[in-house]
Amino acid sequence: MPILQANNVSKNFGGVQALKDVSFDLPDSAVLGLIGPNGSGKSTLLNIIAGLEKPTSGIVKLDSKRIDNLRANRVVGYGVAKTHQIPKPFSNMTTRENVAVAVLYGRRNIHSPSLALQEAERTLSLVGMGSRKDAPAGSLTVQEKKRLELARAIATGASVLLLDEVFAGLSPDELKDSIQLFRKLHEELGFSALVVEHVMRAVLNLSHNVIVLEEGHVIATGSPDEVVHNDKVIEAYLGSKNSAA
Amino acid sequence: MVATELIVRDLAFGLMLGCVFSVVAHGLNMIWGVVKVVNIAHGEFIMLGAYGAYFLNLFAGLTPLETAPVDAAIGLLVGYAFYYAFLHRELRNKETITLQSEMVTLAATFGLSLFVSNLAIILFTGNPVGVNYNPGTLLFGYLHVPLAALYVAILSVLIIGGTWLFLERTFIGSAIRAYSQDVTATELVGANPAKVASLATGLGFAVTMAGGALLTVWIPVGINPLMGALYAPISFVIVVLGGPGKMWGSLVGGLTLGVVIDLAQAFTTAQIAYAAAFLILIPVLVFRPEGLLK
Amino acid sequence: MIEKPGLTLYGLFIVMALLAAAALLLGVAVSSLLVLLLVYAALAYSINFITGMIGYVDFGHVLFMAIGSYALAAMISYYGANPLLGVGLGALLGLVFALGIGLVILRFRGVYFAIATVVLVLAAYNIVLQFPQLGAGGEIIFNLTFQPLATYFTIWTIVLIEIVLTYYVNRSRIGFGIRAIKNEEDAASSVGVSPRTLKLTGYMLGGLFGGAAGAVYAWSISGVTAGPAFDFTFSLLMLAMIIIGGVGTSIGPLLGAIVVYIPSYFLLTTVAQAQPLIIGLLVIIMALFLPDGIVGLLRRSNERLRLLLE
Amino acid sequence: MQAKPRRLTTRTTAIIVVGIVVIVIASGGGAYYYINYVAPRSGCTIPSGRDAIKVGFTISLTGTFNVEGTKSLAGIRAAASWVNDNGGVTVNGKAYNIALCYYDDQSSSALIPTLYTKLITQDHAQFLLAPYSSLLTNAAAPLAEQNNLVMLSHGGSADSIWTLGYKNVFGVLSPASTYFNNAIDWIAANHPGDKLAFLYADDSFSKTAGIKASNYATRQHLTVVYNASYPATAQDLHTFLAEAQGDGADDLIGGGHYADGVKIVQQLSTVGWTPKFVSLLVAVTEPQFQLQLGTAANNVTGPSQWETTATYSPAAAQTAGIPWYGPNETQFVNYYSKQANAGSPTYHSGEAGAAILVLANAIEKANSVNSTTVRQTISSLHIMTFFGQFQVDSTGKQIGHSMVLVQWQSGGLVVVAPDAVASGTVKYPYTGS
Repeated sequence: MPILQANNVSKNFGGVQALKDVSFDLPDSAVLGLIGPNGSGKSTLLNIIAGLEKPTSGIVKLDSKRIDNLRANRVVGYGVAKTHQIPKPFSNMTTRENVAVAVLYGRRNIHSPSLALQEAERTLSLVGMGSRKDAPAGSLTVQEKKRLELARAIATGASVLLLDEVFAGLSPDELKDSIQLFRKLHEELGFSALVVEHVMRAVLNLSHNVIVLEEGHVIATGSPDEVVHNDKVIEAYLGSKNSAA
Repeated sequence: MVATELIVRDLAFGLMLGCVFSVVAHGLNMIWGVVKVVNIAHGEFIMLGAYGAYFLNLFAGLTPLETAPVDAAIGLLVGYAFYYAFLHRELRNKETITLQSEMVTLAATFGLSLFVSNLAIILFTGNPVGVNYNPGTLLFGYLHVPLAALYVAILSVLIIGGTWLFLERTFIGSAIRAYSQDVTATELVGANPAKVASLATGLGFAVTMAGGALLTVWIPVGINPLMGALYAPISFVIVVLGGPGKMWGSLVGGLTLGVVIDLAQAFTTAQIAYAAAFLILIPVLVFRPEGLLK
Repeated sequence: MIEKPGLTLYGLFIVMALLAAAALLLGVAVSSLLVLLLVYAALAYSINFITGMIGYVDFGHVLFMAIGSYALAAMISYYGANPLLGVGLGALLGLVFALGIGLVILRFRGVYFAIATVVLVLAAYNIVLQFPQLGAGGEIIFNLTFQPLATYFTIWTIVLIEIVLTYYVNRSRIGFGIRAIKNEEDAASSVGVSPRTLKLTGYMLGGLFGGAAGAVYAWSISGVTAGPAFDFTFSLLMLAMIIIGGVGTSIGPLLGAIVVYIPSYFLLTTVAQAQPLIIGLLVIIMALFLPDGIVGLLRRSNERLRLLLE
Repeated sequence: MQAKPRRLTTRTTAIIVVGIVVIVIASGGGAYYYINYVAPRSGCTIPSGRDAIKVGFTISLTGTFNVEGTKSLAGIRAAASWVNDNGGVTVNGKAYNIALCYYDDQSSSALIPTLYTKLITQDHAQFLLAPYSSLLTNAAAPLAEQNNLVMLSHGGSADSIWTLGYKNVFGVLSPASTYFNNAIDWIAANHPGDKLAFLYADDSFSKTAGIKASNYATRQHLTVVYNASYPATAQDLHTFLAEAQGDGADDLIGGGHYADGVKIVQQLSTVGWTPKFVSLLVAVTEPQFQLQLGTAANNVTGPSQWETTATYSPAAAQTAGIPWYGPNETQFVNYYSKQANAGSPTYHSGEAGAAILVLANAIEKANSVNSTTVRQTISSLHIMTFFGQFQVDSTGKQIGHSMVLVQWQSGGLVVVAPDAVASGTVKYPYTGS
C-alpha cells in the first residue's frame, strides 16, 4: 500500500504543458528519487503535491485521501512537508524559533511555545545544528540554511518529505556528511521521501527507486541501477546537453 | 435626461482631465516600473512642481507650459538625490527587491511625505494659490474647449510618448529597460546598475514635477501644501490600472480614470463617480493584477 | 499553556495604573488631555495587529476609526443610546468591515495592499457623503452631558485589553505563526501556518479596536464630520507611532503614542508645523536605519534589555 | 524573545520594578512640573494698565481657512483694542481690559480639543470665542459646554450647532440656512420666471446653505431645475455647470469656500455658459476674488454677513429702540487698519469683532465675570453694534442679525440688498468675462 500516490497529474501554464499524465507510487518508508533535465517539471510536480499549485487534471492521494485540492498549509497538516530549493528561513527569528513554528503548526499535539521550543531544540541536534540554535536564521550559511529547511520539514512531524535539491551546491565533503545525515534520519524517523535532485550521486545513493522526467513525461522508472543504464535516460541527459551546446 | 451634447462634452473634458492625470502619474510609473519602488511621497513632488509653476509665474511671468521644462530639470536633480538618500542602500547588490526592502522604502518615503508637506506649510503657508493662465477657448460647434487644457493634454501625451521613445530607441533607454527586467542584465549591456537606477529615478521625478506644473492649469486656486494627499492616490490607481512599468499604461489608466469620473457624473452623483473611480482598482487587482494593458 | 508573564507586562500595567491615577487625582483638566493620548495609543495598538505584527503596511486604517465614529454618532443621535453601546457597535462594525474587506485585499501583497487601503478610504469618504442619513456633509454632532471620566476609562480599558492581547498573542502559538508570515509568507505556509487565517485575524483585530477607538474619539469631540473623519493624518500618525515605538512589540505602540503626542502638545502652540516635521524626519530615520524603532534600539544596546523588552 | 538563558533573581526583579516606577514617576512629575511651571508659554497677550478678563479662542492662521482666519483675528483684535481704549469693561465699578489668548488651529478639527483644553486649563480663559468655520466650531462647542464657559460663535453658521441643546454657545452671525434669502427674494421680486440651478460643495456649511436655499426658492414659487453637490476636492466642475446649463437654468446659486467660487466663475467661461444671475458663497466678498478673476467677477453676487458700506449707526439703533454698543463703522475700520496683516476688513472681520463687543457688553450688563450670570445676560441681550443687531433665540441661534447681498460692479463691491442698507441696485444680467 503506497503512502503517496499520483495519478495522471497534468499541469498547463498558459499554453505550455509542464506535466503530462505523470503517475507514481511512493511506498511507505521508501525514498523515491525524481530526476530529469532542467525544466522537465520536477519542481512543478513537487509544488503540486505540496499544495502550492493546483494540477490542471489528475489526482494526488495521501493514504488514499485526496490532497490535490488542499491549500499548502492544510497539506502539511496531512503529513506532507516540503523544503524550498532556495532556502526561505524566517530571517528575523532564531534557528530554534524557526523550527518551533513548524512544531506548533505541523503537529496537532503541541500548542505551547515553550514545549515547541524544547522539541525544536531536539530536532536541531538531530540534524547537527544544536550549536546554532540561538543564531538568527538570516545569519546562517547556505548549507546551514538548507539544514534548517530539512529540520523544519522534519519538525512538522510529516510522514512524507518532499526534498527539493537539499544537496545542491555543497562541497564533496559536505555532500558526504549530508548523505550520511539523511540516512541516519531516515533510519531513526522512518519517513518516506520524494527527493528531487540534480546531484546524481546523491539520488542514486539514497533512493530505493527513481523516476525520470523529461518535458513533463515520465520516461523511465526503476531502481537506480536500472535507470542509469536506460537508453532513453542517457539520451535525455546527453541529448539535452547536445542541444544546449 | 442625459443629452448627447452632455455626453460628448463630458467625454471631451474627461479625456483632457485624464491626460493630465496620466502625466501626473507617469513619473510614479517610471520609478515603480524600473526600480520597483513605490514612492509614497509622490504627491508631495507633484505639489512642489505645482509651486514651481506658481513661483515662476509670479516672479518670471512664465506660463505653466513654460515652467514644465524648468520643473523637469529640478526634478532630475531631486530624483538623483532621492535615489541615493532613500533607495541605494536597499537596492544595491540585489537582484530583486525583497519584500522587506519594499516595506522599508514604503515607510521611509511615507516619512518623507510627512516631512515635505509640513515643510511646505511652513514655507508657503497653507494659503491656496493659483496660476492665472487662460489663452482662450476653442469652439467646436457647441463644444467650448479651453485652450489651456487642450495644450496640457497634448503636452501630456507628448511627454509620455517621449519617454516611451527614449526607452525604446536609445542606449540608455535600453539599459533602463534591461534593469527593469533583470538587474544583472544591466551589467551585460555594459552599464552600471546604480547609475541606471538613479537615472531612471531622476527621470521619474522630472516627469512628476513637470506634471505638477501642468496640473496647475486645472486647479486655478488649488495649489496648496496638502494637495499631494489627493493626487498621490489618484496616481497609484492610474499606475495599477495601466500596469507598472508600461509607459502607455499611464495614459490608459489616466484616461480611464478621467472618463469614468466625468461620464459617471453625468449619470449619477459626483460622490458615486469618485467612489467608483477609486474602487475600480480592487477588481483590477483581483482579476488583472498585471494591469489593463497586455 | 502560557508562560509566566515577564516584566514588560508589569511595566505596562504600572504605566496604565499611573494613567488611571492621574485622571482620578488630577481631575478633569488632565483627563481630557490624556484622553487623546489614550485614543492615539489605542489606534497605535490597533494598527500594530496588522502592520506591526504581520508586516502589511496599512495606510487606510483611519477607515475603521471613521466606521467607529459614525457608529457611535448614529447610535447616540438617532437612538439616544448609551455611548458605551455606541463604542460596542463601533467595535463590532470595525470587525465586520475588516472581515469583508480583508477577505479581498489581504490577497494583495506588499505595496498593492498598501494602495488598496488608500483607495478604500477615499471611496468610503465619498460613499458616506452619499447617505443623507449620515448628515449633510457627513456631519453628525450631538450633545452629551459632560462625562470626562466615563470617556477616559472607556478608552483606558480598551488600551489595557489591547496591551494584554498584544502581549499574549506575541508569546503564544499564534505569535510564532504571525512572525513566520512576516518573515516569509510562502515558507510559513509550507510548515503548516495558514497565512490567510492569521492575516485575517490580525486585520480583524485591527478593525475591532480601530472601530472602538474611533467611537471613543467621536464621543470625546461630540461628533463626527466626513472630512476630518477620513483624514489620512490619523492613519499616518498611527503608522508613525508604531514605526517610531517599535513595530509588532507590546511596548512600542504606547511608547510611540507618548513620543508622538506629548511633544505635539507643546509644539502645537509654538511652531505649529514643527511636530509633524519632526515626526516625518524620525520616521525616515527609523525606517532606514532602525527598523525596530526605539524598542529595537534599546534591545540592541543591552543584553538585559533585550530579554526584558518584548 | 523566548530565549532566557538564566532566570532573574527576585532581587534583580525587585530592583528593576522599583527602577521603572521611579523613572515613570520622575518623568511624570517632571512633565507635570514642566507643563505647569516651566512651559506656561501661554497664548495670552495681557495689555498693561488694568486687570484683565481673558478671552480664549483658536483661529486658523494656516491651512484651508487661513484667509478667513487672518481677517477674523484682525477683527477680534480691533474690537478688543477699541474696548480697552474706551474705558475697558466695568464690573462692580472696576475696569478690566480684555486680554486675548489664542492659538493657530491650522484649520484642523483634530487639534481643537487639545488647544481648547489648553486654553481653559492652562491659560485660564474665562470666556471663549469659537474658531472660524462650522467644522471647527462643532469640535470646540462640546468643550465650552463641558467646562461651562460661554462661547460666542463668529464663524460657525451651520444650523446644526443650535439643535443640540448647548447652553453656552451663542451665534453672532446669521445661520447658514438664511445665506441666500436676499438673493432669492430679489429674483422672486424682479425675475420670477428665472429657472434656478443650485450647485454647492458637499461640506456641511455649503450643503446646508444650498439645500435650505433651494427649499426657500421653491417656497417663493421659483422653479429649481438643477440641484447637486460636488466633492470638495473636485478639479473639474465643467460637467455640473454644463448639466445645469443643459437643464435650462437661467441663474446659478451655490459655491463653497473661497477656492470653489473662483473655480466656478472660471469654469463657467470654459463651459460657455453665462447665467443671468450668479450668487456664490464666501468667495465673493474677498477682494482677492476680483483681483484673480478680473472682469469675470463683475456682476457676480454673494451673501455677506456685513460690509463696511452697510450702514448701522447709533441713530439706527435709536430708531429700532435698542441700545448701541461699541465703535461705529468708521471707528472700527480705523482700529482694524492698525492691526498687523489686516488688509481691508471683510465680513469675517466684522462678525469676529462683533463677538468681542457682544461679550464685553454682556459682561458689563451682568456686572459679573461669572460664566453662568453672563450666559443668562446674553440669552436676553438685544443690542446693535456696527455689525448689526444681536439677539438670540432660546437655542442660542442668532435671529436679530440680517444678511446683505453684495455685487461686484466695475471693480468695486456694492451692497445691493436689502434696500434698508443698500448703496446700489443689482445689475442684471451677469455678463461673463
